[in-house]
Amino acid sequence: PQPTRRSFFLATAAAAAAAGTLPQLARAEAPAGAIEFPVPEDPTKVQGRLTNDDGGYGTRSQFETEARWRFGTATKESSWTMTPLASGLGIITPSGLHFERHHGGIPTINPANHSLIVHGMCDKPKKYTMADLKRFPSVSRTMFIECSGNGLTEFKQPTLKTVQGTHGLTSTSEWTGVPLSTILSEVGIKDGAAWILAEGADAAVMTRSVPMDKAWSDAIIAYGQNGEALRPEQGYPLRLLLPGYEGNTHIKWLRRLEISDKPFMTREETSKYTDLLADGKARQFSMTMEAKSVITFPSGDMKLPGPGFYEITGLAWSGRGAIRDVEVTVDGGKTWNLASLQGPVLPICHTRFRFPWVWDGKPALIACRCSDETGYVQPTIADITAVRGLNSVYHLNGIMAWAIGADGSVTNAAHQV
Amino acid sequence: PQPTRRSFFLATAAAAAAAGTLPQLARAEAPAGAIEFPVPEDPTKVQGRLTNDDGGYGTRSQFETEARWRFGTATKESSWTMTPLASGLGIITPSGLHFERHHGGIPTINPANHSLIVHGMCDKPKKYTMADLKRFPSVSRTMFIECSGNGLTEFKQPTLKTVQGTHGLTSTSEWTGVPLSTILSEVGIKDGAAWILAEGADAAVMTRSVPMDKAWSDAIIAYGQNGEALRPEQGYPLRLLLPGYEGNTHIKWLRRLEISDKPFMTREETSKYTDLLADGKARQFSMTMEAKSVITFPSGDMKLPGPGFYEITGLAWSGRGAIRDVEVTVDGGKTWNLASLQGPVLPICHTRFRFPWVWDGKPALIACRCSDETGYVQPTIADITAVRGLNSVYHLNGIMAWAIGADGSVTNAAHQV
Amino acid sequence: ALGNDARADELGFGTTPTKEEIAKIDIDAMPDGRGLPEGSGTVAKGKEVFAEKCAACHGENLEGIKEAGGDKLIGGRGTLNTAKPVKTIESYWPYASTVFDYVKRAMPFNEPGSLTDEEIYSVTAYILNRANIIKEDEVMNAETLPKVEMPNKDGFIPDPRPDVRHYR
Amino acid sequence: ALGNDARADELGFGTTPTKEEIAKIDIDAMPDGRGLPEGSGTVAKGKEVFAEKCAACHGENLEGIKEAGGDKLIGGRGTLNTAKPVKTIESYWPYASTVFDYVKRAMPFNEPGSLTDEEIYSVTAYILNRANIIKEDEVMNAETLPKVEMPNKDGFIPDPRPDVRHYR
Ligand code: HEC
Ligand code: HEC
Ligand SMILES: [Ca+2]
Ligand SMILES: [Ca+2]
Ligand SMILES: [Ca+2]
Ligand SMILES: [Ca+2]
Ligand SMILES: [Ca+2]
Ligand SMILES: [Ca+2]
Ligand SMILES: [Co+2]
Ligand SMILES: [Co+2]
Repeated sequence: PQPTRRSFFLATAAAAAAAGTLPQLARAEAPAGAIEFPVPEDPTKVQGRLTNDDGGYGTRSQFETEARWRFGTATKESSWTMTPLASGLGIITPSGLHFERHHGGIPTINPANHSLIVHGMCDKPKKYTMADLKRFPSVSRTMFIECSGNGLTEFKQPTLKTVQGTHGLTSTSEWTGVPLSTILSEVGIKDGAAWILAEGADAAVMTRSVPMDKAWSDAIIAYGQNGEALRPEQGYPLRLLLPGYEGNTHIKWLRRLEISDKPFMTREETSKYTDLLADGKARQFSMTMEAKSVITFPSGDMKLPGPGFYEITGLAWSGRGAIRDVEVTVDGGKTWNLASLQGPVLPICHTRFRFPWVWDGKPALIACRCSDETGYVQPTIADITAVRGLNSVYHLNGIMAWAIGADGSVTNAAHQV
Repeated sequence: PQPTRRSFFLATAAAAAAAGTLPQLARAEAPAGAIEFPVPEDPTKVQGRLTNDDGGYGTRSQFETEARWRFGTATKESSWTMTPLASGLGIITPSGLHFERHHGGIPTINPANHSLIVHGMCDKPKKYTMADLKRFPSVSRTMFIECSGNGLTEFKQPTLKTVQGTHGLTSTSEWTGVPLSTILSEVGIKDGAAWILAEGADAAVMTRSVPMDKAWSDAIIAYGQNGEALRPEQGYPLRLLLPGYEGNTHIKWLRRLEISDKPFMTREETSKYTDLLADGKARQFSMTMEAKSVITFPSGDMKLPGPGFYEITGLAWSGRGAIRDVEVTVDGGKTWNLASLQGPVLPICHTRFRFPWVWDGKPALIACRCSDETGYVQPTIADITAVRGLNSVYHLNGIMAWAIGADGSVTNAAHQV
Repeated sequence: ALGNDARADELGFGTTPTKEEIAKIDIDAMPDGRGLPEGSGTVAKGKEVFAEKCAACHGENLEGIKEAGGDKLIGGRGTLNTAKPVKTIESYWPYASTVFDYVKRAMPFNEPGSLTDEEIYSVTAYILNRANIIKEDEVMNAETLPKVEMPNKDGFIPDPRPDVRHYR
Repeated sequence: ALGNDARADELGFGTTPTKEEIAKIDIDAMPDGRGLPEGSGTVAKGKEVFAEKCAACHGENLEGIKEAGGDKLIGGRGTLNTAKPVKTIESYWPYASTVFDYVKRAMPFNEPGSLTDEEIYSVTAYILNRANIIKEDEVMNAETLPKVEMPNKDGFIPDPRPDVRHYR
């Protein structure tokens, strides 16, 4: 029951035509996030678009087409989309391209009617309006969020073609909000409190239990993303951030925090988001996203135009802190070379690496691996499945490889390094 | 001759109605950058919007209304808009809210037809397509751009009401592109070369002369902004970045670089962007944006709801490097207190500062001043006009003050600290 | 306390929610029964509820319907340590409270939050009975539900990561 | 050179533009006359061009029309060191080449880049004549234009900032 992008555009064109203002349509439709404008033959000979006729909030160019990609789940309410990492630049993910995982669609919430209730094992339960929350001291942090299901298709064999499919469930934004510790101090935590239930106001009323020490250490109740309010897909107007924890725990559309002595054992932390081992036991509360990296250029489904110089680039990140180094191999893992890291290298944040390479035109196998400030080195997928078996769905942070054919074509070579 | 935001939305609603998919319109029109969706009474009782029905590129919430504000110039082709700093969070400016200064409107350029020609005093003149440029090693940098006209209304007396009007010609993005030094190496600069003309492909064919040492040191030919392509308003598909230099020199829609021994003395560096002094002489090539800071909350036209705790926050930046400290006064300059700086503190970048304050409900005069890594301390406006007189238009980096009335109202108190 | 040292104090923003305000959204149910509401439900009543409100997506035999996204809810015992583990309420879920909790918050998918507590107790009883976990005549309520022993209750272990220990 | 030390070498991307490709966009004119094209223009012809293509926005007497955004182009001599400086081509611009350069790239505002070089030389001559900088019979071309001495040619100084020297 919403206008689709397509009806959205077609209507615009129709209305413009009706008003006698139809732009010369070069193509049938502008990509999502763009508006189609006429393209002059020589832009120096005619005045451009009028300043602020976009209403004071701009859109991307009609010639830019990258979009999130939806994994083909049965329903569109419980589904996920992946960030087009291959076209990414730097470390910030454009807010419109941040990956999504919804269990009950994207609720439309009027912030004037939204509140956060904090209750349970505390001295003074509180109800906070958005205005209340914005009165508290705030903090900003540029940080990745990664879904622990990122890469789930690649456990057993190479499956998806592009880096968007294999790694696109991670994105980085500059988030702003209130440290959760401030709120915990305000309500006065009772002795014995050990877990907090975080609950969303979506149709799934999404819930996760959060360990108290994490809540005190660096959790943020966020209302800002990349300099403006959270995007609706990211929990507008309020989201819990747990730096370095799996994405599912960063409860969106946050409406309630209940303080307790025990975890709540919600469906998302029992039926889902647990890691089944070969022996039939499952790991629970495996929260941290371990160090991981991936080459985004060249990557799957691209085609190198020919031998010569290429700058290999990609992203590395760790839920345990800052990336210490990234190594790149161009010979299938025989030799590894240090890549350069784009500064500032921030803890628990996408880190852009770059590595100069001259391709000789012969088939090549390229890969990267990172280490983080704890000294942990990104393992191979084989290393991981040797310990965990093949039945896990989450937390695959193994080395990803891409094969480059003699014709320049790039294909998924997971498990080959 | 383009669809306006208004026609854009109305058409959408009309088409949706025609298709029988009209959302319950709570209001006549969503703000620019948003799409109006129906608001359920209880978002936990109905499924939300379908995943990726936005076409894979999201929009901001319909409840967020801040927009760039256009200064009322005679034409909309040569005009400027200012970033709504008061609603900003963290340091990143949302790309849709980046300030603008156009002299010939916003050209719509197909990147497939765009190229950069580098010629003049070099061994090998070159023509680069966008694809060519993307082959070179790249670099990203989070950096502010400020128009040297920022604050021009405030030289003589407090004039505009809001911080958007007094300071909104500055924005920060993570930019990505090719170091200009790489291109200079490629073309082989001849002895005696000292200046480069940078030229845009807009209707103003905008030009500025750039000193050669700046070109070699840290200039970037940028194609990326906040993780995606440049926005059209910011020079899509190509822009010259000169970190710390006045915004006008960061030539947008860049099509040509001509290497020369002398500056070209274009209209923008003679008639405009020169600083007229009291004695009738004018400073030329006054490129660097000196250290500056402003409190964005509380700021002009706001109203504090009553006495109590407030977190004073704002931005500081310097074209000469990193911000070293920011001081805040809440007693009209009698005492100054160190604010805390949000890390990482990056050179030539907006730096968010925060300062806790308990307002006693009495009239107060608040202000901030910063210093940068060179030791330079932001001066008062009086300090500046004492040296330069009152006829300058550009480069006003003096201390900005806000007066808070007993009723909580906040007004422009420039010149009072 | 005025003055800039006030940060050490309580800031006190926000209001005190009423008991009703909390109760309205305090819908979770914990393994030990905390949070479970009054009322009760039977397998028989649950059978009706399931047929009417759940079977369309989860299948008449709780076998799941792929195209609807409705998971398989029973079966799979003994498969967890095989190459084709089947994870269901019967085979995998460690606590019965989670069934109540999740159905209350999220099901039926097309009308979340629409069931009465009695319906939820009942459909929970029905699923647990079809999973051969409770008998047909067992009544589910705030006292009985926490006592239900799930087949995989000891199936979960804490996270031992880093489990691949390559360090430099 | 293959191998990862190739970065020290030239990468060589891009192509060599033809002379025509460069000439087509190499439209700038420098103070010393470099870049000025062939052809010439007269004050008389410039008067016609101005009336037809410029006056609507800049005024019949070059006085500027605020509502059109068209700047005042002449007058203001002797005002630069007063409280009300009037900055025009006549009073402020240091080089005559800039008039040619700017008109060529950006004027007329509603049809930028539409004038012939002869028209640009002419309208430049006309403005300079109305500014009492050149005589009515002077012809403007690549040789004469750079020799025009502008009243404010010595009016510019380098940037001495930091000019307010508060240092810590
Ligand atoms: C319109 C379709 C639909 C209907 C009707 C429906 N469900 Fe579901 N059910 C789903 C979908 C889809 C999911 C998965 C949601 C997700 O993972 O985000 C689900 C998940 C579940 C789960 C979790 C399964 C697991 O392994 O984690 C349970 C339990 C469940 N449903 C019970 C019920 C009950 C009980 C009813 C009726 C009262 C019901 N469902 C009605 C579609 C439906
Ligand atoms: C449709 C309106 C319009 C017409 C016609 C027009 N101009 Fe302009 N002119 C402008 C505007 C607007 C500006 C200011 C542009 C800016 O600052 O971005 C301007 C600026 C100028 C300037 C720079 C003034 C300064 O002080 O920097 C010159 C010189 C100029 N015009 C000359 C001309 C000439 C010569 C013509 C005719 C060949 C012409 N203009 C036709 C509107 C016009
Ligand atoms: Ca793109
Ligand atoms: Ca997990
Ligand atoms: Ca807002
Ligand atoms: Ca200047
Ligand atoms: Ca509870
Ligand atoms: Ca030239
Ligand atoms: Co190993
Ligand atoms: Co002083």
